[in-house]
Amino acid sequence: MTSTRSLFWQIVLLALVIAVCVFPFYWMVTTSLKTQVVALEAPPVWIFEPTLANYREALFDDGVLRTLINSLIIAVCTTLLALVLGVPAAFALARFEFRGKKDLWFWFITNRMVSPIVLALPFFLIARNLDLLDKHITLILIYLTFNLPIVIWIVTDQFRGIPYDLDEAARLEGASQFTIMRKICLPLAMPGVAVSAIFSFIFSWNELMFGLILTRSEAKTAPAMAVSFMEGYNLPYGKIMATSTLIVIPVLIFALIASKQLVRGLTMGAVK
Amino acid sequence: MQNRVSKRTLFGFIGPAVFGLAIVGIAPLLYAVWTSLHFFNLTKLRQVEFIGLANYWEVLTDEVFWQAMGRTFFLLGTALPLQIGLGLGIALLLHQPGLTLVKTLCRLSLVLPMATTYAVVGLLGQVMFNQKFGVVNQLMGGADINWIGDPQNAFIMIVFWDVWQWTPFVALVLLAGLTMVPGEVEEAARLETKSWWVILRYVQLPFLLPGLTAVLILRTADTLKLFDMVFTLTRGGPGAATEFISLMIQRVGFRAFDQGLASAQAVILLIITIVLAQIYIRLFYKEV
Amino acid sequence: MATIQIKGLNKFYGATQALFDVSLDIEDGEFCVFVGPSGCGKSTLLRTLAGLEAADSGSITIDGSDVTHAEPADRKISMVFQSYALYPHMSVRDNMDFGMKVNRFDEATRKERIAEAARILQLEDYLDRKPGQLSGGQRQRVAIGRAIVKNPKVFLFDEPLSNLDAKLRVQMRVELEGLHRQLGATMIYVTHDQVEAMTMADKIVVLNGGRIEQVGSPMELYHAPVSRFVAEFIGSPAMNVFEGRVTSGLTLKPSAQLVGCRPEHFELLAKGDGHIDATVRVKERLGAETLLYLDTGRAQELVARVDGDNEIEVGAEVGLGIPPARLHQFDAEGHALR
Amino acid sequence: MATIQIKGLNKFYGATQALFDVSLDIEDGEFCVFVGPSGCGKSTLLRTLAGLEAADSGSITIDGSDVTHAEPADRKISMVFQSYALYPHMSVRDNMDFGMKVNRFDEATRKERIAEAARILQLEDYLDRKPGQLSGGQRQRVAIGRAIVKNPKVFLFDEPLSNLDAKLRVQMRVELEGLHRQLGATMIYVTHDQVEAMTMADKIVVLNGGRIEQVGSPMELYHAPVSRFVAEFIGSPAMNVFEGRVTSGLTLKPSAQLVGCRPEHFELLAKGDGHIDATVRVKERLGAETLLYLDTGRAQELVARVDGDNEIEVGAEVGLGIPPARLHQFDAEGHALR
Amino acid sequence: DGHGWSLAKAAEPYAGTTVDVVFLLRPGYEAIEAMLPAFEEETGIKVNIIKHPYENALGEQVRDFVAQGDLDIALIDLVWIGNFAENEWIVPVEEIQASYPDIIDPDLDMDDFFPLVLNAFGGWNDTIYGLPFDNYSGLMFYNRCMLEEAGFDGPPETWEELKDTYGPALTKDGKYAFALQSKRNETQSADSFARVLWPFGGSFLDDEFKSNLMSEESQAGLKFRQDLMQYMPDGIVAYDHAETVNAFAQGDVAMITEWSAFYSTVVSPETSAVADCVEIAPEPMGPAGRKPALGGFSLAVAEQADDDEKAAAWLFIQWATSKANAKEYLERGGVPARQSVYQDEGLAETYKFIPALVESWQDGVPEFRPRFAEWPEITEIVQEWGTKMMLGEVTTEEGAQEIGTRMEEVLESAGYYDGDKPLAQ
Ligand SMILES: Nc1ncnc2c1ncn2[C@@H]1O[C@H](COP(=O)(O)OP(=O)(O)OP(=O)(O)O)[C@@H](O)[C@H]1O
Ligand SMILES: Nc1ncnc2c1ncn2[C@@H]1O[C@H](COP(=O)(O)OP(=O)(O)OP(=O)(O)O)[C@@H](O)[C@H]1O
Ligand SMILES: [Mg+2]
Ligand SMILES: [Mg+2]
Repeated sequence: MTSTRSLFWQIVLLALVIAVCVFPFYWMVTTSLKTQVVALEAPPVWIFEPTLANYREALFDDGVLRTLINSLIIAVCTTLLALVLGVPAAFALARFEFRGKKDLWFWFITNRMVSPIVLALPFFLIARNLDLLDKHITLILIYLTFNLPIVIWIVTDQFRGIPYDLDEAARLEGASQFTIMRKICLPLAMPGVAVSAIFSFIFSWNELMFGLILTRSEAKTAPAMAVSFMEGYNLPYGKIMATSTLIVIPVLIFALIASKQLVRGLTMGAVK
Repeated sequence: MQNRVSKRTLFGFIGPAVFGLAIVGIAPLLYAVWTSLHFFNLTKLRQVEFIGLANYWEVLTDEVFWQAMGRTFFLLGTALPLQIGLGLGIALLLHQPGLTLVKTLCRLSLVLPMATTYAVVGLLGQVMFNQKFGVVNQLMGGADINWIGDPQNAFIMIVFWDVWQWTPFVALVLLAGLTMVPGEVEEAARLETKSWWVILRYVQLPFLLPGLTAVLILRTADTLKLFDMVFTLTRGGPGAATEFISLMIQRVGFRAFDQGLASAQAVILLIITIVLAQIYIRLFYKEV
Repeated sequence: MATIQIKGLNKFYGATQALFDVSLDIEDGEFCVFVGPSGCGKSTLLRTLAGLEAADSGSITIDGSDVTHAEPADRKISMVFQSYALYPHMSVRDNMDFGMKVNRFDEATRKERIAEAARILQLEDYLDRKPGQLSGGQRQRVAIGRAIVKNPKVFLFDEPLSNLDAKLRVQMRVELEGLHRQLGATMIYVTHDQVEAMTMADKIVVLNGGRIEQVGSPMELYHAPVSRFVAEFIGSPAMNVFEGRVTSGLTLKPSAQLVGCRPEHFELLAKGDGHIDATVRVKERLGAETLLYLDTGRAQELVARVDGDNEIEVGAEVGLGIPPARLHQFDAEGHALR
Repeated sequence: MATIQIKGLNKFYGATQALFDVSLDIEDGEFCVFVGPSGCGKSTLLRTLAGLEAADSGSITIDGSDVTHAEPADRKISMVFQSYALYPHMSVRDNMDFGMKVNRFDEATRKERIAEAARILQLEDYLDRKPGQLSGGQRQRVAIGRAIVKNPKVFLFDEPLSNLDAKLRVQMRVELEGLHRQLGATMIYVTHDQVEAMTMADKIVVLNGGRIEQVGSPMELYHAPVSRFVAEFIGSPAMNVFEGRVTSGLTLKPSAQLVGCRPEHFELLAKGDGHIDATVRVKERLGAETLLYLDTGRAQELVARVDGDNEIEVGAEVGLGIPPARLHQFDAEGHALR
Repeated sequence: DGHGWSLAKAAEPYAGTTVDVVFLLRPGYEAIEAMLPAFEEETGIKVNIIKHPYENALGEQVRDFVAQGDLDIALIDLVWIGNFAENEWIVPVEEIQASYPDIIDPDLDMDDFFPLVLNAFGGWNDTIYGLPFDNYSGLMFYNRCMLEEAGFDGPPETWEELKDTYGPALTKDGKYAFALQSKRNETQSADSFARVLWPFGGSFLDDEFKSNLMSEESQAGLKFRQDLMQYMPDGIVAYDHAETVNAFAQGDVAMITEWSAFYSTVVSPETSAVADCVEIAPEPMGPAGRKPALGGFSLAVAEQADDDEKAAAWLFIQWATSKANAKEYLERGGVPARQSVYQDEGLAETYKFIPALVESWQDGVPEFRPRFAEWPEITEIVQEWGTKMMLGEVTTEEGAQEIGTRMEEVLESAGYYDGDKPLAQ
C-alpha cells in the first residue's frame, strides 16, 4: 500500500543514508590521491590530478605493507581462535543445563567491557617476562578478551533459535554432543557465526591500544602504523589517508562479502 | 527440554573458553587490581609500596576524574539517543517492502562506517573538519567554523563521528529485531491502526528490546572505553573538552606513568560498566 | 453489518498472477467460506479484501463504499489469522484492548466490550494471562475476541482452526457458528477442510488456481458440483471418479467420459448384480462407520462408506450399484453434465 | 522386531509428576497408539521410552533387555517427531544417511538402505532436495525414511500427522498402515486424533493425567469403555453422557448415575415414544451424514447423527430411543458398569 | 689517522651486533638515517631504528626500560633526563670511557659541544650521560614581506612590542600577526606556557621547589599570553607544530616562535608558499631578558644493554654526534650542537637561523622546563590547566593555583619536601 509519494521520500532518505555513509570514505580515498600541496588547498579541491605516490611511499618506504600483513595474520588467527573456543562454549550455554549458567554467560560478556587500558600494562609486563613482546601470538591472545565475548554472545543466541528437536533426533541416531554441534547446529547457526566472525575481525583489525603497546616492529599492526605518522611536526595528510585507505579496504571487502548474513545473525535475542 | 550432560562433556565444551579467557582476561585484571592498591609509578618502581585504598580515595575525590566521567556520560547521553533514533529510522526504512535494489545498496553502505578503523576515523576527522582545508566547512557553504579548536565544536564533532560510525550497527541490530516480528502480528496491528508510531511502540518495540539492550550494553561499554578516535582527532582537547574517561586513564597511566592510580580509575570504570549492564538487563530486557 | 462486492479483481505477485478476474457478491450477514487446494489464492483474496495486499485491478466495495484503495484500518473489518497473531507481550485483556485503545474508544466502552467478549468466549479466567500461557484453543478464542470487540462490519478468518487438534476443532467450529448467529455479522472464512466448509457455510466459494470454480450452498456443491474438481474436492473421502466405460448397465450422456459416485452412495450388492464388480482389499473401521477400499482390477481403487456394524470381510467380492440419482457425469475436460 | 515391557514407570518434571506408575506390555509387531487429551503425558511416555527423558523409577525392557538406563542411541529405536525435525541444511539423502554415517555403517549398506527407503516411500525423485523444498507430506515421508533406514526394532511416532492438512492426513494414514504391514515392526504412535487411533491401532492406550485409563483394541474401547472419560474421548462427535434419571423406560443398574449413548446409536422416534424427548435445535449437514443438536430442556444438549438425506426439520420434536445394547452406564465416579 | 684510532678497527669486536634505538619522525633523525649506511658498512654494527611520534616516544621507552627490554640506546628529551638518570636506565659517559677505553674516539672533544646544550640535554646532577643529538632552540620566524607591507623593517625586539605594535597592524583580512602552538600536549607546556613564563621573570618553581606560578612575574607572563591571543588565529589551543608552521608557510600568520628544526620546512618551496619571505630572528625579549625556549635530545647508552651492545651503542652515538659528521648532518637537515661547525661563515649564509641559534645557546635557561623525574606528571597538569586558561574556562590565577597545588602534590610524594631528594631540576 505504498503510494508513489511515499516511495519517492523513501528513495530520498535511503540515498541520504547512503551518501552520509559513503562520503567520508570517498573523501579519504580522494585525499589519499592528492599531493600534500593539493591536500592543503583551501577551500578543498574536488577535481585534481591523482597520484599514487602516497601509496608507493606508504607501502614500500614506510613498511605499511608489512603491518597490513601483520594485522591480517593477527585478525584472522584471533578470529579463528575465538570461534574455536567460543562456538563450543556458546553451544553449551544454549543447550546444556548446569548451575551458574547465567553467571557464566555474564562473566563472558563482562570481558567485553574491560577497558584495554586496564589490561595493557599488566599484559605488557607478563608478555615481557614470557618474552612474548612484539609477537603476533600476544595480540592474538589478548584480542580474545573482546572477541570471545562477542562470539559467545551472538552464537549462543543463534543456537537457541535452532529447534531442540533436531538435537534429539540426532541423539537418537547415536550422534555425540560434539557431532550434534558440528554437523547439525553449526551449519544452521552460520549467520551468527559469520556475523561474530565479521565483528571479531573488525574489532581485531581496528584495535589500536594493544597494538601500540605490545608491538614494536615485527608484529606492528596497521592502525599503530597509521597513528605513527601523526608527528606533530608535519602531518603528511595524503600519506595518512593512503595508509588509512589501505587499512580500511581489506576489512571492508571482508565485511561486504559477509554482509548478507549481518541481519540474520544479529538478532541478539537472548540476553539472559 | 532437559539436557544434563556429564561434567566431562560440559567441561569439554566450555573449558577451553573459560580457561582461555581466564588466562588472558583475569590474570592481567588481577594484576591491575593489585597495582591499584599500590603506589605504582612506572618511572619510580623502587618506591612501590602497598597503600591500601589510597588510590581509590584519590580517584573518588578527584574533581577532574568526575568531570571526565560526566563528560563521557554526556557523550553517551547525546550520541546514543541519536544512534538509536537514526538507527531505528533506518531500520524501519529498510524494513518497508519494495525497492530491493536501493535497500541492498543501503545495507552495503551501512557496512562502511562499521568497518572503518576507529583510529582512521580520527585521522579522517582531522582532514575533513579542518577549519581551512576541510571539506565540511566547504559543504556548509564556505563556513568558517573552527571545529577542532573550539571546545563546543570539538565535542559536536566527536558526537558526529561516533554517530556516523555506530548508527549502522544499531540500525542492523534493530533491523534484525524487526524481522523477528511475525508478519501476521504486524498485519493484525495494521488492521487496527494506520499509525506507524502506534505499531512501532506497541507491537514492534517489544521485539526490539533484546537488541536494544544489547546495543545499550555494547555502546555504553564502548563509550566508556572510547579512545582511539578521540586520541587521533583531538587528543582530549581543546582544553579538556573531549577528554573522556579512557583518555584520562591513558594519560595518567601512560603519560604520567602512575599505573596505580590509573588502575584504580579503570577498576572503578569497570564496576560502573558492569553495574550499568546489569541495570539494563533488569530494566529493559523482557523475553517476548 | 455489510454487503461486499468484488469486481474483476486481479492480483500479481511479481510476475505470477495469484488471482484471475475474481468477481463475487456476499450478502449482509452471510457466512461465506473460501475453499480450495493449497496455493489456490484463498489467503490472497482474503488479504486483498483486508487491504493487506493491494489489488492490481478491479474493485472492492464494502457496505456500498469503494475501499479498493483504503487503508486496512479504515475498512472496518476484523481478521483472525491462522497463526492467531496475538501480541505475545500483551495480556489477553490488552490484546483485546489494543485496537480500541489506539482508536481512542472511551474507557467504559472498552471495559464493557472486553467483558462481553470474554463472557461469550469463556475467557473470563484468562484475561490476565499472556498468550504463551494459553492452550491452542484458548489462543484461538482470544484472537476471535480481539476481532469481536471492534464491532466490525465484516469478519475475515484465515484457516483459524487449522492449528487445533481434531476435538477442539469440532468444538470451536460449533462456537463460531454460534457466534455468527449471535452477532449476525458478515463473515468470510478460509479453510481447506471441507468438513468445516460444509457445516459452517451459507455460501461456499471454491477457488482453483486463482479462479473461482463454483459458488453455491454446501448442498449445491455436494449434490451438483459443476466440475470434476469441485466433485472431488467436496466430500470426504472424496468422490470416486472413474472412466465411464468400466461400468455396465448405466445410461450415460453421449459426451460423458468420466462418472462419479460418492463413497456413501454405493449400494453393496452381490457380485455381478451392480454396475461394477470389486474385491474388498482393506476394511477401515472408524466406529460409527466403516470404509471399504475396493479393488476393481483396474489401476483405480474405489472407496465405499458403510455402517460401522457392517460385517463384510476383507477379500469378499461384491458388486457396486450406483443409484441413478447419485451418478455424476463429466466430459473430457471435467465439466459436469446435467 | 521387539516386545516392550514397561513396569511401574514414574516420571517427574521438577515437582510435577507427569507419569504415575505406568505399566504396559506391547507385543512384537503390534501397532500401539497412545491417545489422551493434551498434557496427559503421551509425549512424556514416548520420550521416556526413547531415552530422551530419564525415568525416575520403574523399568523399561525392549526385546528382553533392560534399557531403563541405556542411551537413546543404544535402544534400537527410531522416532518420528511431530515437527519432523529434519536437518534443514541436509538433502533428503543426507538426512537419511546421517544416522548411519555417525554409526559407521559401510558405504554399500547405506546406499542400499537409502535406495530401499526411498523406493518404499516414493521419494526417489526428491533425494537431492532440501527439506525446505518439499511439501508437508513429503517431509513427513522423509522423517519416516530416516527412521526406516536404521532398521530399528521399534518405531516411535509423536503426532506425526498433526501438521498436515486433513486431506493429506488421510492419505498419510493409509501409507503408514501399509508401512506397518510391510515392515512388521513394533510401532508406537502418539496422537490425540481418535480417528487416527481407531483406524490404525491394534491396541490403544488411553492416558489421562499421567495414568493409563484403559488399554484395548479400538472396538473394545468403542463398545466397552471402562470409564466415562474413555467413553467421551473415543468417538466423534463424543458420546452423549447424561444423568440417568432424565430417561424413562430404561432398566438401569442400581449404582448407575449416568447413562451414555453415542450420537450414531440414537433411534429417532415420534415424541414420547423414546426414552427422552427433545427438540431439534440445529441441523448440521455434512453431506454424507447430518448432525442434529437436540434440546432436552435441560442444560445438557444431545447430539444425534443421522443419514445425510434425513429430512427432519429444525424445531421438530422427537423422541430418542436408546437400544439396550447401545446403552452405557456409569457410577458416580464415572466407572463403567457392566 | 694520526692517532692510529679508526672507527672500523674499534668496532671490529662488535661487528654483527644490533643496537635498538627509538627515533622520531623529524628531520634530524631522517638525516642520520640517510647517513647510516656508511656507519653500518664501516662497523658491521646494525642499527635498528624504531620510529615513533614524539608523543609516544617516552612511554615506549619507559615501558621498555621497566621491562628490561631490547633498547640499547635511550633517546632523551631534555625534560626526561632526570627520570632516566635517577632510574639508572642510562650509563654515564665516564663509565663508558672507563669500561671501554678502546672505543673512545680521540676526537670526541666533549668541550666542543655548546656547554649549555651538553649539560641540559645530556647531563643530570653534574654527570654527563648523553651526547646532544637533535638540538633545538626557540627562534622567531617572520614573514619579511608581510612585515614590510605593514611598514615594519624588522622584527619586534620585545614581546610587548610584538603585542602592542605588530599585533594590531598585522591582524586583519583573515591574517594574524602571530601564532603560538598551544595544543594540549608538550607544545602547551613547553612551547606556550613556559615561553611566556621566563621572559617575564616567572618560573615554575621557586628555590624551595614550591610553585612560583602565583608570583607577580609568572602571572604577568600568563596574562600577557591571554592578551596576545587576540592576534592569534581562533582555536590556537588546537595548534600543534604542524598547524603553526603550516599557517606560517601558507602566509596566514606573520610571525611564529618555533624550533630551529622547522627551518627546512618553511624555506622549502615544496612545503611553503612564503619561502622567499622567511627571515629568522632570536625570540623577543621580555622584562627579564630573552630566555628563549630550549629543547632537544641526547642519545645515551642504555644500562640494560649487554656489554657488546653497550659498546656498539656508544660507537653509534659517538659517530652520530661527532665533529666530523656535524656538517653533513647540518646539510641533511639536522641541527648539530658542535660549536666548531658554526664557525664556518659560509654556512650562516645558507642557514639563516644559525646566528640566532648560536646566540640563544649562549644564555638559555636549562630548567626552562624542570628536567627532573616528575616532569611527565607535571607537564600533564600544565597541559590541562594551561589550555583551560587559554580557553577562558579558568582565570590565570585559578589555573595557576590549580597547577601549583597539583604540582606540589607530585613533588611532595616524590620526597622533595622532606629532604629525601636533592632539589635538582
Ligand atoms: N508474498 C508472495 N509473493 C509471491 N507469491 C506469493 C506470495 N504470497 C502468495 N504467493 C503465491 O500466490 C499463490 C496464492 O497463494 P495463497 O497464499 O493465496 O494460497 P492459499 O490458497 O492461501 O494457500 P494455503 O492453503 O496454502 O494457505 C500461490 O501460488 C503462492 O505461491
Ligand atoms: N520439560 C518439561 N518441564 C516441565 N513440565 C513438563 C515438561 N514437559 C512436559 N511437562 C508437563 O508434563 C505433562 C505431560 O506433558 P506431555 O508433553 O507428555 O503431554 P502430551 O500428552 O504429549 O500433550 P500434547 O498432546 O499437548 O502434546 C504436562 O502437564 C506438561 O505440562
Ligand atoms: Mg493461505
Ligand atoms: Mg505431546
